[in-house]
Amino acid sequence: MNDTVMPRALTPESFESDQEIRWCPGCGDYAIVKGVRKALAEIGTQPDQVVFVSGIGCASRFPYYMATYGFHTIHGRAPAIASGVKLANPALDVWVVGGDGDMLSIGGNHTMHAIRRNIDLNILLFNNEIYGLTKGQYSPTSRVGTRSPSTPMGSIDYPVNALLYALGAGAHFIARTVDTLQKHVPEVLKRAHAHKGASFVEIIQNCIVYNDGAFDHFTAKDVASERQLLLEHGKPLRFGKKLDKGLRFDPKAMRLEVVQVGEGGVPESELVVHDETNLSLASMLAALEPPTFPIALGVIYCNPAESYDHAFTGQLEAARAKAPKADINALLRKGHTWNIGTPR
Amino acid sequence: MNDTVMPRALTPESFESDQEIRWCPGCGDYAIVKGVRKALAEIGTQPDQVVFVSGIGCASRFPYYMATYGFHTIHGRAPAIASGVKLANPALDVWVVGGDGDMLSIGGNHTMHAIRRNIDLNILLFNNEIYGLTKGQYSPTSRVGTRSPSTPMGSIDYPVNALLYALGAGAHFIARTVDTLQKHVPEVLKRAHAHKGASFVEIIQNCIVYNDGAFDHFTAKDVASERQLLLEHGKPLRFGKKLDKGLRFDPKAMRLEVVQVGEGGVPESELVVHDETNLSLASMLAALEPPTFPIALGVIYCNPAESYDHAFTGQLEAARAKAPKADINALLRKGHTWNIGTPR
Amino acid sequence: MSGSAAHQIDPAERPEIDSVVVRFAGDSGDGIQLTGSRFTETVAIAGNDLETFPDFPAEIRAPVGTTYGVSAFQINFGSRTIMTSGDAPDVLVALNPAALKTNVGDLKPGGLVIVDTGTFIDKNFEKAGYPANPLEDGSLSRFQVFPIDISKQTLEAVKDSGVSKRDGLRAKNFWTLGLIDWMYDRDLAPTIKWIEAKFTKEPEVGKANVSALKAGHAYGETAEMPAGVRGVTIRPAEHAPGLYRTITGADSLAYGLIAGAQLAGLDLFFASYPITPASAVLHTLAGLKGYNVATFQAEDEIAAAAAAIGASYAGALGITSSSGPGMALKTEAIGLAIGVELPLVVLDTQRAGPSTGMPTKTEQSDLYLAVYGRNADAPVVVLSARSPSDAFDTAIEAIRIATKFMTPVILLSDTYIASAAEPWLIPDFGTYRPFPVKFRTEPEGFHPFLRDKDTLARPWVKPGTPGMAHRVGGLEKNFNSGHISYDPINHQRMTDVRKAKIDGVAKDIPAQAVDQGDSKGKVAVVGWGSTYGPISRAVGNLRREGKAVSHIHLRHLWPLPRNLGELLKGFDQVIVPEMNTGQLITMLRNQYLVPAEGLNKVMGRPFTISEIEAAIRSKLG
Amino acid sequence: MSGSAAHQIDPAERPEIDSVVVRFAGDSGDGIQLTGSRFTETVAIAGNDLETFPDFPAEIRAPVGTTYGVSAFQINFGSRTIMTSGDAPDVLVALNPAALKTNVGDLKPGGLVIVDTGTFIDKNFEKAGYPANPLEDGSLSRFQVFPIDISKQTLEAVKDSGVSKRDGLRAKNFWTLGLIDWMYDRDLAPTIKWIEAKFTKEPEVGKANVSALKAGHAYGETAEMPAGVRGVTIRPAEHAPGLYRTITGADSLAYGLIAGAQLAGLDLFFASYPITPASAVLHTLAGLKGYNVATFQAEDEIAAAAAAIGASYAGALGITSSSGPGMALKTEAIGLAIGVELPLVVLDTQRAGPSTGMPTKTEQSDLYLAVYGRNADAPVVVLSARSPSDAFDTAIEAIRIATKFMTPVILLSDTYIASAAEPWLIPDFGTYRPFPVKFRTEPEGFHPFLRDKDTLARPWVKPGTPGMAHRVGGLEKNFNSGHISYDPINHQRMTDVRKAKIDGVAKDIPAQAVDQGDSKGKVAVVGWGSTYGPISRAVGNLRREGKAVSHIHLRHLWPLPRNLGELLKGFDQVIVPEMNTGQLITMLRNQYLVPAEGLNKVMGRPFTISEIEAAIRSKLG
Ligand SMILES: Cc1ncc(C[n+]2csc(CCOP(=O)(O)OP(=O)(O)O)c2C)c(N)n1
Ligand SMILES: Cc1ncc(C[n+]2csc(CCOP(=O)(O)OP(=O)(O)O)c2C)c(N)n1
Ligand code: SF4
Ligand code: SF4
Ligand SMILES: [Mg+2]
Ligand SMILES: [Mg+2]
Repeated sequence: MNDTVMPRALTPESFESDQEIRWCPGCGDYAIVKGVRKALAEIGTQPDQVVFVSGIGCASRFPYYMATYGFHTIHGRAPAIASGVKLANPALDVWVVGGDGDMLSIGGNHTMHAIRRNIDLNILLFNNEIYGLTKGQYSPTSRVGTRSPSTPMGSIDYPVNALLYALGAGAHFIARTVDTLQKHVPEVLKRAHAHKGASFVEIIQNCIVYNDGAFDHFTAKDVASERQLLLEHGKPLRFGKKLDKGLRFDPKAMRLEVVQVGEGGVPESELVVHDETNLSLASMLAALEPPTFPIALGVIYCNPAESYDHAFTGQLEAARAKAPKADINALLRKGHTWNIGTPR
Repeated sequence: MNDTVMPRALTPESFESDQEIRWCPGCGDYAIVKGVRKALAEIGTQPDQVVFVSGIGCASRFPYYMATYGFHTIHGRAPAIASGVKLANPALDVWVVGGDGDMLSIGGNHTMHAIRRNIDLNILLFNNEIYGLTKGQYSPTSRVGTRSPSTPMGSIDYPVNALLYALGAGAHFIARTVDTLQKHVPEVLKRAHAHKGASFVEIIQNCIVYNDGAFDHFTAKDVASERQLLLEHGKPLRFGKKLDKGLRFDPKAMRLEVVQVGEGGVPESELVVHDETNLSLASMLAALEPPTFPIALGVIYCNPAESYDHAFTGQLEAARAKAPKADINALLRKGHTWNIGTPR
Repeated sequence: MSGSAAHQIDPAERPEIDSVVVRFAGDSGDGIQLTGSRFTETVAIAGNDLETFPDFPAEIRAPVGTTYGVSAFQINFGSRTIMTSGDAPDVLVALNPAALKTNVGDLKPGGLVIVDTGTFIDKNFEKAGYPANPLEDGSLSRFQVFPIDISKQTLEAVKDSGVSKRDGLRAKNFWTLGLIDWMYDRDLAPTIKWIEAKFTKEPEVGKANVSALKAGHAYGETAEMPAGVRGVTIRPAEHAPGLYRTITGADSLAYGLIAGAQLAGLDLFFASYPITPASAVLHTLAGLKGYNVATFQAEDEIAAAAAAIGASYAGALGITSSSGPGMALKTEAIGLAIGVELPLVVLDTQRAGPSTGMPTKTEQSDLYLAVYGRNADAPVVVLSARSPSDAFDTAIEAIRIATKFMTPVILLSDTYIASAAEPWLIPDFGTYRPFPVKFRTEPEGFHPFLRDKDTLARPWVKPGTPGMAHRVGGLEKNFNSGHISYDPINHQRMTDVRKAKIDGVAKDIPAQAVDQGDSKGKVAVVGWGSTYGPISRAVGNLRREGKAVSHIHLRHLWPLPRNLGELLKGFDQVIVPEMNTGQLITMLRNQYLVPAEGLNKVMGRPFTISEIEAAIRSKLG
Repeated sequence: MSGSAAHQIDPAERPEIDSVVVRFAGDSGDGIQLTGSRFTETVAIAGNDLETFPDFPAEIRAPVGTTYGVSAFQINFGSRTIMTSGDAPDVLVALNPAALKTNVGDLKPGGLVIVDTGTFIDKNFEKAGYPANPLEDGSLSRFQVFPIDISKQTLEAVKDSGVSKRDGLRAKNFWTLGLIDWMYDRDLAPTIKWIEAKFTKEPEVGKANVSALKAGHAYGETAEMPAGVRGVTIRPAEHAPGLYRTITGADSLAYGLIAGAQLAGLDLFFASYPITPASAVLHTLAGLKGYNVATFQAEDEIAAAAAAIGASYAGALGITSSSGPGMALKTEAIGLAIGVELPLVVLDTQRAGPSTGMPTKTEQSDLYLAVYGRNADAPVVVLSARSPSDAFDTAIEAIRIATKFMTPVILLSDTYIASAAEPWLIPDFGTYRPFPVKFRTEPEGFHPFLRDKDTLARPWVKPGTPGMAHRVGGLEKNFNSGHISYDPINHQRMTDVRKAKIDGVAKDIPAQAVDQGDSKGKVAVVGWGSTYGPISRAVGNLRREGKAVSHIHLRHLWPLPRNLGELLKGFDQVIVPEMNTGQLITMLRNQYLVPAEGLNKVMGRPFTISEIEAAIRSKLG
């Protein structure tokens, strides 16, 4: 589809555009853009082969800051537009970026269907639990009781858990990371990219202006290791500064529980071992919430299946193989025709 | 909000409107309308206090056939319109009806948010896995490979599981039943009605014209009892003509498995006992698919929490209590004012 | 429309008539549409000109025997040029009482009604809402009634073919077709061939259908016909020589889009969400993936428009298609395509509204939405097709303009055009001039919003092209660099250039021609879209009487052709017939300050020729 | 606008001037909007007439010192009636180089620039894109420049209040305010009172702010001012006596909606999705739940419109509110409200487009969308507010019409009106005539679509009312029973009656008055919406010169006032200034065939008085 390009050695800077960044000083988005550039450099696709599609919101300004192709579209529709981009030009490496309002409020349906179809898009949700760009109204991920310009008495709707929503939509890949985890972000993104099909990544992002500190209870330095469960496939679910805590499954209650591991606690063998391909486990991990539980970070679910774009291209190729000339004259003359004066 | 009404003894006929039904002869919708009327008669709310809101589709013709208030709206928006109805007039008993296209394709987002907010609506999804009214295109619940006018080579997108989607959206009540189960339908609907908050019910419905027999593999008389798991809270998960099969949880694989129960099999005590309030179990049950597993019918999850409309009304009342007169003159004079000539 | 003579002539031989309008009507389960399309083919092969119009019930499959379950198919055919599917039928075939009830009102006075008396029983009278047997209460006295027990005749005919009684009875549409074939002296062979091909897997059913067909025909030849019922001859029309087929508007649009994409050298990406009556184009294209067509059934109309825009961004030709309510939903996305200046074709098969309205009925009331219906100053190009065959060329024109000017183009069709069929002299695609798109690949001096001097189009770059990576978006853009700009002067400049670009399309389209009549005169009748047929025939009739009437029919609705204002000033009166409450008319009035007058019909069905004729006549005084 | 004299007079005493335009500009973190609103209050209390306009940066909080992070606030105040926030500032306060750079171009020649030299350092020049110090390179020679190290002066002033240096520096907006207060002889007391109330919890900060304020004032009184910089006097304006407040358009709309709902006897249900600049109304109403207001932040604009329609169906007054892209999305839902004939108010705070456009900038380009932007024939009522205070009455009028005629009403506001503030003679609500809604409760003879003979409105029934259960929907309805109908004649009748109902609103609204001037003459300037201020002053200026110019300003945009056509015919020329490429003008041309001419500005900012004055002058020849 595209011309071949001279391979060049890629660095994060290779992905830096000439546009000045216009986020608020201290916004978590700065860290994310860094992480994405790093991931892309390590993935090694030339910037010319990459497209970033976004909706509207602070997060959605993202494409301007990448030296790739970029399309800043309309609020909530990025997954649908990106679907068109990928299906029309499957060789491209297509990334979708949006905020919690963009992808879960107005755009929730397109997010669901892109995931359900399993189109090979890397979907990055920057979740700051607030509407940044429109100055601080509560969002569908805001916690109950959030006071905002539109909810001065506190919000009353239950927040949606982005990852559970994605699983409910039939996701084959979900992961979670945090803006400030500068090593973790690129690792998770590389996994998302490697997954063929829709990869849905929630990136916890601090909005310093309208929701500062919303995630401090699990991101603050002093609590982070006690409240973050870093997942690794095939490894037991351990966390804590000294890795002295773990998650065990209580089959009676059908629930995960936090246990002390090692000395004075249970042996590691009693812990649940992370299995990225297990849907039930994925649901339970995605649902964990601090402070009772640690928050699950990393690849929670990865269970590949044929991607939509692959099947789509397959059908097109099969059909084209049958009509290799795409002959319009033949098309128009298919079915019953007659010659005036000489019926056949 | 409403005048009091003379109580009258209700029968299913009390809910029959004067409109002639215009579904195809043999359509599963006929059985559903009967079941709904029966349920309403047993619930005992006067028809004048009930509103049916629907979108567009065969299923959405439903309100015309009920002697209640009814609003046949636009495609996909019924949950949003019904939210307005309920919040503006919380005394009403509000039901939402739509097809799989209406509520999961174009309307997926509104379905999600009505569920997430937990507005006290009884949402009935008639799932025939096809677009009936527009003559047979595949829908988001159609199975992979569905040949339809828009997918002559077979559909390639993975279907969404309506109940898993609802759970992902944060549902507090999900249930499933089948058009032809004339006793089961009203029982499930009564439970849905009793639940304060959004109740989401999937009703499997046969479209005799465009998708006839789509559910035969678990609804046909000869296989039904082997392929249907009728749930009861607190009861072990047994099924089969002789109730000789059951579901056990394999904690190693973290999955449910089908086992033989009783003679030659495992004791009943090894089976999972249905707990409507357990989210992990609900996810697993909602996901079960024949023929490997039986389909789960009945109330899968019921875990009440304050409803949105309740909290909404609460805030309004609290605010009104503070400004009991709603005095416009006072409102306009709030804040800084000055008299011309006599600055105060 | 002189066909009312069909059954009023000397029974000795097959007299000749010019044209005739036949309507088949029956229960949705009676196979009426099939009968209609089979008869159409027979008529077409015999060389008549024709136009057909199927009228589906709104319900998928209403209870048997009810009025709202009635399906009908009308054909107007003849030896002269046929412009419409006919004002009023000369012949009505009613396969049950409900079909009679809902259709007989349209029949010409003195027209022929053929009824299947086998269905004229109490139960069906009740369902149809007849208090008594209408064949016996004198209510049909204005018509010529021909009662036949078609059900019984059919069962008799098929009794040896080994099918069940139920399946046998289903062949009654073919029995009816056989009778009508006899009346108009049509060859049975093509139908027999078709039946045999269709029922290879159920040969008994095929056999039963053939037997019924032959029996109907034989019945005409042998049975005693009531006075006035008899065979007639309709000679072939004077068609230009060449190869013909019948075509519906939906297929014509689909083929035109494919052809246009090929002329542009692009892959076609068609994204749509099902909606009546637009879905037909999706269905046709979905079956033609071999022609570099990708089809995508989106989750809703917004996503369909969005995916098409994404595809255009990616270097394919994005097309999206819908009807009324779905068009309304695409409004915001079309604004994005205008803002980022990408080609996009938006197909609107108009239906009767407002809101859900009458989804299966025709109207041309989305013109305002197409021309004016977006937030802010957001001009686009709007075209309309006038007939099924015209849709082919209009689709090509839409793609030409969209790609040349980097703009969305809205193409208006309607229920009538989409489902009507007419014979079509198949064009030689080799005679169409290609207009290949040149993607920009040269990084030197590239700015995404630097424009072509003539067309004011910006360059189109396919993502993946080395050295050309850039960003576009819906925020206002700097005139040159395309970077986000809030500069006041720049916004004025960009607003002006977006307008100038679309206005400039007028230089690239043909000057408006007069379809019939002089370019000056007493009355100009200005139409657009599917009113073409009835206006054309009405004006033709009046001109034959020597009236100074001209017919101007617009394909380009925005921008309007550059000479249109001058042209209209040459007439004393301008009449604008529209199937809406007056939309084009306000555009003509505001653009040219001409005191145009409207002729409006909003009944979900096309104008009749006589309605238009009468209106013009009254203006002529 | 004679205020340019403010700094060019004999320094001996405070000379008097008519009016002055002051613009405060600085970094978004500098508290400019706060300074502006404090100064506004001081000015208002002193009895001047005024109009203000805040100009926020598009970015939430851009990096300090950048041009796109500049926030500005302009106030025009005086002893005469103030119609706009001022064509060009007489005085510019620039708290950093970026603020100077982006604002100095608007300043009047000879205008005064006060700069905080404490920020005029290399780092900031670079950020602002200045190659060198603009205070030294002669580039400001056209202006009167007054450099003060405000930063240093402020730090000096607050040093005893016990705040950190950082917090102390933040008080520099109050220092500046103190200086300006001195210039215009304003009382510091109200500001001190406000500061003390605001900072009860941080008394040191409050103290620092007060100290800075006083220091700024003292600086004016004691320091040696450069030639031409001095205090002036602006007498109170001749206001009608009564109680005043300042009001922004957003608040005025919110209050008007509450008032209108109360006059209708309804609860108000306001459903919206956040969008700039519409959100302000949502925010105000969300804080007023005590006034029988429910607010609902929906998941998107479609859901917001849908929920409002549901609320109206349920017997409340449904209102939905948005701007450009969101309005586009509501298109289909508004069609439903038209189809089922329910009251609904749709508030559109217009912003600059197309697509996302320039969200924080003003424009009046959604008129087409409001009047024409729906599928099929779907007429609605369209109103517009001309100024912040006018929005109150317009909102009430919208509710009156919506409930009386059972129809959606679209109310157009814009960014300018929403955020501008002006003094408002607070009306006595007791003088407003209630228009209570009568819900139908009588089952006898009830049909949901049987209409009132006069208004053609259908009855409104609150679900829950005994004996009245019925069904409504978006499919076409029988004229009487409201049951689904596909009957052709019925569709015509329903289409006609929907149109007649909206056309009939014209009988219920006042005849169009001439705002200024005679009802016949050479030139009529016809405006709508926020162009009111500049048109009014421009026409006033010309009339004082004796020119035969009149100003006609429309509140009712659809249907148009019944006498408007006649009125316009009384003028030789009609000029239509609009902040779009020409929308109302095409409506006037098509309705009345008047050769109206447009005056169009699409820069995201209001017309200046002089632009309009010049345009009219050129027409007068
Ligand atoms: C159709 C439409 N509706 C609303 C808006 C206004 N809007 C812009 S961004 C936004 C939400 C921003 O929140 P989020 O998506 O969470 O992104 P963030 O700014 O927090 O990164 C909204 C409501 C819009 N631009 N378009
Ligand atoms: C905005 C809009 N888009 C599309 C349609 C056309 N449409 C009507 S019903 C329907 C889907 C019907 O399927 P489903 O919701 O599953 O209901 P069913 O008919 O199967 O009961 C569609 C696409 C419409 N009426 N409005
Ligand atoms: S408002 Fe919040 S999310 Fe937006 S740029 Fe500022 S800090 Fe970041
Ligand atoms: S098309 Fe299918 S779903 Fe619709 S009425 Fe007929 S049988 Fe029922
Ligand atoms: Mg956010
Ligand atoms: Mg369905």
